[in-house]
Formats: sequence, C-alpha cells, structure tokens
Amino acid sequence: MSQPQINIDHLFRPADKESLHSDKIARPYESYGKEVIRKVVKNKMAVFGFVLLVVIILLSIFGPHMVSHTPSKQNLTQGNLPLSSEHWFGTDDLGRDVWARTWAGARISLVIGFAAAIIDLIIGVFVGGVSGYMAGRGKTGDRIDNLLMRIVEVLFGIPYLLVVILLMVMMKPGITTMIIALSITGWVGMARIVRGQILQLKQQEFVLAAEKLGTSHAKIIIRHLLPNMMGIIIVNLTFTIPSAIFAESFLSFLGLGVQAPTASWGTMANDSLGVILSGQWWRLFFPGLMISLTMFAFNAFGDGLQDALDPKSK
Amino acid sequence: MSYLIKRLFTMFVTLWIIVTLTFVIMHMIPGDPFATDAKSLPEEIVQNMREKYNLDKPLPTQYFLYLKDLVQLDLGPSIQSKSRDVNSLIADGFGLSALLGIQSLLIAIVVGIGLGVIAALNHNRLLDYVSMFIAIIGISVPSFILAPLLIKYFAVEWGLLPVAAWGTWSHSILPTIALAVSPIAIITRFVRASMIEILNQNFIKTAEAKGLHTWEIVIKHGLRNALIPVISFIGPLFAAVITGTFVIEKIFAIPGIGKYFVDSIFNRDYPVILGTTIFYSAILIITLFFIDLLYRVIDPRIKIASGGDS
Amino acid sequence: MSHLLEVDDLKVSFHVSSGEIQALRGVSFHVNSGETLAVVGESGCGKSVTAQAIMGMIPSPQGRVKEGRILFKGQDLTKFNKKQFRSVRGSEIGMVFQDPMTSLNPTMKVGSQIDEVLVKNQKLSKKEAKQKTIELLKLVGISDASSRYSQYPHEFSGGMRQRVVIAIALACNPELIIADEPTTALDVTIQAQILELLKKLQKERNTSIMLITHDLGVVAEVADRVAIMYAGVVVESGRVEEIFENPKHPYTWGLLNSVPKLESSEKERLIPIEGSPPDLFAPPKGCPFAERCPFTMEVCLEHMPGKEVFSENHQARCWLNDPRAPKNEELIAAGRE
Amino acid sequence: MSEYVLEVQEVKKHFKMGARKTVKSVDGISFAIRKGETLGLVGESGSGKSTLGRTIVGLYETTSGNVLFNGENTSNLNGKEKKELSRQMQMIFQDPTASLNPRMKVGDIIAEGIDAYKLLRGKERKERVIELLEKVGLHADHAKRFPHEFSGGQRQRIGIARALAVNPSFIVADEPISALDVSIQAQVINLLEDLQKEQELTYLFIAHDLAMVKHISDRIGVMYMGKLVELTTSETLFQDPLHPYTHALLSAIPVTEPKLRGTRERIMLSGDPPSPLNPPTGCPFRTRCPNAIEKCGEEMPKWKEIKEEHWVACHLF
Repeated sequence: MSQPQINIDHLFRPADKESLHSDKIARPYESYGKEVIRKVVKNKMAVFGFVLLVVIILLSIFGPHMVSHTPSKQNLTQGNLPLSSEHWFGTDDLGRDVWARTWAGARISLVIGFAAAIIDLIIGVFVGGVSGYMAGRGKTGDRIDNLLMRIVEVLFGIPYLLVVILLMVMMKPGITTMIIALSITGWVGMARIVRGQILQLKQQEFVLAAEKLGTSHAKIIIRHLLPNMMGIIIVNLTFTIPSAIFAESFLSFLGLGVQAPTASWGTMANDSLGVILSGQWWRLFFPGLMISLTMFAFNAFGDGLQDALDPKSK
Repeated sequence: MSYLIKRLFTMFVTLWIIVTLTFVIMHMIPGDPFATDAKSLPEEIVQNMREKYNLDKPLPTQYFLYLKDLVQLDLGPSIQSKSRDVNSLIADGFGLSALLGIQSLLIAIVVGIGLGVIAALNHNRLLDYVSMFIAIIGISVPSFILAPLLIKYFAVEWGLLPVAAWGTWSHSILPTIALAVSPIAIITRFVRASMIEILNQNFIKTAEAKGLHTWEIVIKHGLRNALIPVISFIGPLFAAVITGTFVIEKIFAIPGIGKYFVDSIFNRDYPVILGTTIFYSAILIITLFFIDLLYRVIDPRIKIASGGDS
Repeated sequence: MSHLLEVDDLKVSFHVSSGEIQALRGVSFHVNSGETLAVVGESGCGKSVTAQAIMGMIPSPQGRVKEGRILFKGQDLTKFNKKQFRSVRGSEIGMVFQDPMTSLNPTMKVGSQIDEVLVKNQKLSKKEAKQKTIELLKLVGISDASSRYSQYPHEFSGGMRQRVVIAIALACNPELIIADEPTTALDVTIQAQILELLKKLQKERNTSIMLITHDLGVVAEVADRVAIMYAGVVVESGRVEEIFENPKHPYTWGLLNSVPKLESSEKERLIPIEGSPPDLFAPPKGCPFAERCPFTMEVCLEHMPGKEVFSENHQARCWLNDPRAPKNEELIAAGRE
Repeated sequence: MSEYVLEVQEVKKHFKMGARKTVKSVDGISFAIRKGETLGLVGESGSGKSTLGRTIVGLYETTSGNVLFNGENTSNLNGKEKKELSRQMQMIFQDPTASLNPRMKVGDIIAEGIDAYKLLRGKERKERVIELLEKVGLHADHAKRFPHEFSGGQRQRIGIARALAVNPSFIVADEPISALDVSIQAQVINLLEDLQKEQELTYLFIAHDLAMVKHISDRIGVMYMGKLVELTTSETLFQDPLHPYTHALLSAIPVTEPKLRGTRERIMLSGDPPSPLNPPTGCPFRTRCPNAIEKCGEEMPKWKEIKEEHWVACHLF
C-alpha cells in the first residue's frame, strides 16, 4: 500500500486542519420534488403514460375542432363508412363522424374522471383527516372518529356500482348525476387511506415535537401531516381518476349513463356491439382503444409515481 | 366470541341500511311500472295490480310489509314476469352467475398470484416489466371491449368456441376469460407489491442464511405472508366480479342474475331491483365476513376471539 | 494453526443511480478455529456488508464483489455460485441477525423454522428433526421446549426469539457463526443472557464466532481478537488485550475515550471524535480518518497508510506509526489517555 | 418558591387496549427534580420511562396524579398560563430521523417554537435561528437545508436547537443518544452538559445505557413495569444499590476492559419481563427476583426513603 517510488518524507508534518470543513453536509443537495421527478423520469412506463395522457387531453380539447363534422350531426346517407380522409375514424350507422364523437366522448370521460376524483379527494381527505386526527384525543375525539368510521365501514360494505346504478336510475341521467353518483361512495377509499396515514404520522416524533412546541392543530395538519401524505394522496388520485372513467363507460354501456345523442366511449361501444360482427370494426375499435389507452396512461403513470415516492427505492 | 357477535351485528346493520336505502330510492324513482301497460289495461285491473303489490298503501306500510316478508326470506313477486316471484328468478339466474364468477375468480387467483410472484422475484428486470405490462393492459381494457373481441375472433372468425347464449360448459369459456382478465391484473399488482415488500423482510434473510433454495423461500416463507394483505382485497374483487357479470351476461346473452338485474332496471320492476340488490349485497357482505375469518386463520398473530389488537 | 476464514483485500461496491458507493475498500482479516473475532465500527463502516459478502447475500444487482478473496477452509467463496453457497449456508456457516423481532417468519411455527434447516442440510426425517429441534431449544435455554415448539414467534419475547435465531444458526453444528449485532436490539439484562449463551455454546462446541458490534463493552466481554473498521477498511486489528491496552490507531483511541468509564468515580468530560465519517460515494484518497483525527499530517490527506505490524496479531493502518512521523509522544499519549 | 423545579406526585398513565384491557404504562410514580439538576431515568424497554417523560411535558394527559412545575399544578392552569408553562418544558426525542419533518427546512424546524409562541419575527427570527445553529455546532447556511442531508448526530443537534429556541428551563431528553454511533454520542452528551451550565437547564435524562446515565446524571431513578423501584444519587446507586432489580441491571453491564472479564459478580436474571397486559400481583419484579419472599406476591411494596436521598420500593428493606 505504501508508495516507495514517491518520496513522501516531507509530508510528515501536521496538516492545516482549518481548510477542512469538519461539519460538512453528508449528501449533495436535492430537494424532495426534484428527487421524485428524477425517479419518475427514469421510469420509462411512467414517462410513456404521462406523455400519452397529455396527448389524450390535448386531443380531447382540439380533436373535435380538427374536422368539419360535429359529434352529433347525423347524415344518414353517409352511414357506416370506413376510414377515409374525410372521416378519419369512419362513421357510424347514423353517419356521425367517429373521430369527432371519440374526442367528444373523451371530454366527458375526462371531466367525469377529474371531477369525481376531486370530490373524492375533498371529502375523503376531510373525513379521513378529521377522523384520524381526532382519534385518541379524549372521549369526544374518539367518538367522532368512531362515528365517521362506522359510516365509512357501512358504505364500504355496499357494492359501489349497485349504489351508482340505483342513483342513476333515480335521478335524471347526465354528467352531473354521474359525478354525484360516483362520488357518493367513491370517497370512502380515500378517507380510509388518509386516516391510516394520519394515525401513523401522528405517532412520528416530529409531530409530537410540533405539538410540544405549541404549534396549533391547524398548522400541524397543514405543515406536518398533509405534506407528508401528499405522495400517497396523489398516487391514489392517479388510480381514482381511471376508475371513475371506467365506471362512466361501464354505466353508459349498460345504458344507465350518458344519454343519446351525447357521445361517450361507453355509449359508442354499446351502439356498436351488434355491428362488430358484420365488419364495421372501427365503431368499437376507436372508442375501445381510447378507453384502454386512457386507463393505461393513468395506471402506468400512477405506478411510476408510486415507485418514485417509495422512500425505499433508490 | 365477542368479535364474532360484533361482526355479525355490523353485517345485519349494513344489510338493513342497504335494504332501507334501496327501498327509499326505488320509490323515489319517477315513472310507474304499469305506465307502459296502462293504456291497454282497464283501470280496474291496474287498481287490482296495485293492491297486489301493496302499491296502494302508504310508503311506511309498504316498507314494513316488505321487511316482514324479507325476514322470512321472501323477496316478493315480480311485476314483469307475472307468474314468477323474485326468489325463483334469483334461484334460476344465480347458478349460472355463480359458476361464471367462481370459475373466473379461481383463474384470476391462480394466474394473478403466479404472475405477481414472477414479477416480484425479477424485480426491476425484464420479467417484472413484462408481467406489469400484462397487468396494466388487463386493467386498461374494459370487459365490454374485450368480450366482443373474444367473440369476434374465437367464435366467429376461428370458430373455436360457441358464439353466445348458454348450453354446454364450452359456452362458459369465453365469458369466464372476459370476466377474469381484470381481476387477474388487479391480483398481479397486489401480489407483486406485497411480495416485493416481504422479500425485503429480515426473516427472508434468515431463510436465505439457512441455505434454502429460492423457490423454497418463496413458497414456504414468502407466499403466505405476502397473501395476507392480498386476502383482504379479495372482498372488493369479488364485488368487481359480481358487477362485471352485468356486462358479460348482457354481451353473451347469458340468462344469469346480472341480466335480470339490468333488465329489471329498464322495466322499473321494483321488486326485482330490490330483491337482486339485497341479494348481491348480502352475498358481498357474507363474503367479506368469510374473508375476514380466513384472514385470521392465515395470520396467526390475529386471534378471532380478541378482535385483533396486536 | 491455519485460518478458518480469511478475508483478503475485499472490495465491494454498490451501484445506485447517483453513483458508486464503495462500501468495502480492501478489507482484510481472519478468523481462527474456535475463537471469537469482534468486528467493530460505526454504522456504515461496512461491517454488515462484510458479513453479507461472506454469506453470498450481497443484494444484487446493485452490489458486487469487485476484488479480493474470501477463503473459507481454503475455498474461495467469491468464486462460488448460488448452489455452492447454499451448501455452505446453514450447514457450515450459521448466521444470527440483529433484530430478533423481525428475523423469524411470523406465520410459521417456531419449531418448523428450526426443523427446516435440519431437514434441508442434514437430510433428517421430519420426526428426527423435531426431536433434534426440541433438544436445540433446550440447549439455547428455552424451557418447556416441546410445547414451545408449536408456538408462533409473536408468542415469544425478544430475548427468546434471539435464542431461537441462535438455535437456527447452531442447528447443523456449523464451524463458523456470524452474529451481526446480536444484542443491539435487546435490553441490557437480556443482552447479558445472550452473551453468556454465546460464550457457553462456543466453549461446548468449539465454534468460531465472527461477532459484529459497535459496542466496546460487548467486545471486552466476549472477544478473543478484534478488527476495527472505519469507512470500509480495517484500521486496526489485534488481540483484545492489545486493542484495549495498547491501541495504535487514533480512531481506536477515540472509540475508547468516548465511552464513560463505569469504574471511575470522578465525573470526567467525555472526549468525542469530532465530525462524522466520510461519505463513501467519494471516499478521501488518503486516510479516511484524517478529517476527524486530532493528529493529522499532510501525508494522511494524500496517501492511504499501509499496514504496520506490531506483533504476530496486532496491526494498524496509521502514518503515526511510521518511523518518519514526528515522535510527538506527549500528544499521542494525551490522545490515548 | 419550592426548591424543586418539577414535582411528580403519584402520576399514573394508563392506556386502554380494546374494550377490557388496560396497560398501566406509568403506575403511581413520585419524585422531584431540583433546579439545575439532571435526573437520569433507566429501565428496560416497555418499563414506561418514555411514557412518563411524555406525560410530564404534557404530551399525554395523566390518568391520575399531579405534575407540579415551579410549585404550580400544571392541570389547574388556564389556557394562557398553561401555554407559558408548556413553553418552559421542552423535549428532545429519540430518533433523529423521525423527529424532524422531512419536508421542512432546518431553519423552519428550529423556528417552529418561535413562530408558535410569536417570540420573534423577520430579521430577529433569522438571527436567532443562526445563533441557535451555531450554539449546537452547525453553520448558518445549514438553515436552508433539509434534514435528510444531515448525519444522525447533526440531526440530533438540530433537535436540540429546536427545543432551545423557546428558552425552556426544563428539558426531557428521551433516549437522545441511543440511535447514534458511539463516537457521536459523546458529542451530543458534551453539548447537553455545556448547555446545562450555560443556561442553567434542568434535565430529565431517559436512557437505557447505564454508563452514560451515570456519567450525566446527579441522581438516577430505576423503573420497572411502570413503577419506580429505586431512586438515589448516581454514586450511591452504583456503589450501594438496594433493589434486586438494580443489582441485576448493574451486573448486566458489560465490562469496559477485557482484563476485568469475570471479575464482576453476575446476577443473571432468568426469563423476561412479564407482559404489561397481564402483570403479576404484588411486586412486578417478583417473577424474576432471586430474593422474592411470599409477601412480594401479596402486595406492592411501598415507596419509601430508606436512607437520606435513597428511595426504594422493596419488601426486603
């Protein structure tokens, strides 16, 4: 190990230690956000999902305007036309342009998906947060937690699609009804996750420390609890949005969702169910492909995000 | 014991709430089950019908009459199929639906666990990516898209299997596959995540230090522990399969309970909607209960008697 | 006497997205038959990675043995494939892990977890294995062994679980037991029991023990020889008396000084080692301890010191022991005090 | 004003586990701490020492009993007084990783108490943070960093700075060094000792490392299963321990030098502490006690002062 060829004799004198920073930082600076972005970007599926998602959103905004046909304009003489430069995705039996209808359907799906997810988020975080935070805070706190959790438990025991179906039957079909129906039980999952997280975080010493330092409840929730749950909440959102989109198309397919002549991926699939065997594959293929791609995009992105937010991953 | 009693009590309360809610919702629906037939039927007969179905009485009375029947497990008569009651409709349809459901759930569990374990063992390697890709595809393609495709290719183009309807067991193959795809994907994801976590646990290192083969470690030490969180997920999965049959039975024209349910909604057949909803909910709640018990059997740390406070 | 285990210039690196962590940077030491070697160091110094390398359990694909040899009974373990490792693990080298609460499978009966290793490595029948397991449970001091056999780990306390883990490691009568911080997670009264058990078993069975620890008290209590690790290298090694009475490396002095002496009745100020260990992402080119050492010379910052041999067993890597170093006896004596 | 900063009178803290079970984590403990003193508290895991610490600073409500701070009963105060009193009692936590919010900058972590009590604002606040950082041996520019960029010892010093920020007079240090490496432990201990001298702090130092406790404490209390079994000066505790559990605890400490191996008389305790869900009758230690007599199973021995400054709860005395 010693280096005989180099003369090091002159180095045997005390070193100037002042030049050494004794308490330097252990690791190079990287903020949490940057770290997450770096990990997500490394995950090819997540990047692919994200790009796909952006493309779908952009097409849902601009897609219908890219052709001269409106989504619901009928033209019976132009029925069931295959793909052409005039009708990029062909037409359906009523001569409506499938391209225009597909992207109009995308709007409905995305609006319902995001709206339902946001409502789930608000109610779920509120109920879960209150429940988790109150648990263990005296008798009143425990009672509030108990009551909320009983409600959640009962709602969880009900098959949610049944409730949604029943509500869709009861109320006037339409987008608003659909969003309400989806959110009525949808927040339960979020509430459970948030409560679990809060119960766990509350035991963490940094929350106890904040409490000891006299930090108010509101500040503890805003500064300590929420930022540390953001990851899990966002990941959960990336899975609620596609499941709401799925539920919409599912209900519309059964005829319980969006009503004709409004285009939705589910109604388009339902309309074309009989004709696929007779060869007009494009009528099922395009809406089907778009649902699948949207679901795929959200799930791939969500998976990547989940991996990136996992503190154990490097 | 107190745990079991408590659990049973919650089950009944949940079921009762579902019955009540469904009942109330049913009667808030605009539209009349006799509206469509009304013109062709003399006023007198309609009146008789209303009496028969208790529709002439005030709502609370109807509710209590319904509960009374329900306690005796009588779900009442159907409005559409006049000669039949809801019990017999369910009895007819349930067999088919259950066969489909159980078949696809079994396939989903076997394939899902297999794929999940393969993915976890090859974490961040090719086989993991392949398995996860399959899983995401499975989640992404809705059954109402997949089913027509299956019919088109397997039945129509290649003529391998019967097109639709119900007859021999071979009729059940395509619907079972269509129904199993999304649960397969869901289970794969769960098993993978759970298995990856378990494989990082210290006791796996102990097992490795014993000189065990990888497959011995996975089967004897990994799987059982990894399945504990997965089991709690089978309840909702079961619900997914049940509701999935609505679509599958519609597409394949299978006279199962799901088809009756969807039809009854369009026909405003209150007793059938009510009956099937209650039946579905009861099945789901009972399933959740058994899964909870299974959970406690598989995980020795939780005792049934203590209600699990460890 | 030939060495049972000889680790020679072992280098192990972990490749993570942000770069290469050089966990082991040329580790050398040996374990003789029937002795206890204590490997001492602070967290991140590479003690556990060394154990993983010997067991062939370095997490792949990130971790990799880059250089060096691990000779166990004359065979180089670094050249072993998975199958060869399996034939050594459990039967010839047993391992005891740090955290007894998580080292046992929670859903498997305690007895079966010991049986398993006997059935696998000694090809015993289930019945023979069960009998032997009950004997082992008795040996490690678990009373009521036959009824304890069919209980689950959560019904055992931490101390008893660690006894079970020791029983697993002992089951096939291995020649070497690697114990990675076996008492760190335990209370002091339980720690005393476990150390006593290890000493007793070693005496009865003449097993070699490689004991990984950060606790000098444990070292003083049970070790025959000591290897002190710092930042992925062994900085000093020797017989336990030599290390405690005549340490040659400033890090060893620092370790000995920073623990309060129970025996002294006066309240003395502790002498801490300032600063923190270097980051192994970019290890210093000279002596890794130079930054925290009170006696740093210019040479320390530039060149890694070589091994200085003081006696058959006692070696240290420090430029202060070089004849060219200034004889600042007073300073060094003060540091050693 | 009383001679004691803190008086703990018959404090109990019980936790409900499920419908019928109760864990008596802290079960009737009394002691007092003088101004500027360090009282060490030792015991095995599960003995209730951390719970006691948290109960004293008010993180947990007492099940019964009183905590007096500067002679005032903490439970009798109104909101404002209570807040002021709470400021004066601070806490240092065990896990340097878990006790700092990973999403907050070090400067904001240290200033958290300053903000909560609205002590300082703007420039003054910033200066105070820098002053605190330097006091615990860190640098001004560390304020902008996140906790995960620091080593364990540095994080623990941040935790200490955070507690000091609100000018407390009494600090509960809950195993502040048990998660740190040996070479780092001494840094933190020396810092705590310096701060105590500088700011006339009073410490309750909770630990399981007896050598360290002896080093830093003036008096030491020994806990077993929620009860204090012995309390005396550190000197006396090590030279003349009375309670059989203290004996066992002391004899279990490993020797500090190999040549002392085997010189010390060993009292090897058989078995493990009993389950807190199902504690034994009478004295909780009797199941492992080598000297247990019949009376031990019948009643809990009284907490009494045997000699001056030497308290013990054991039927043998």
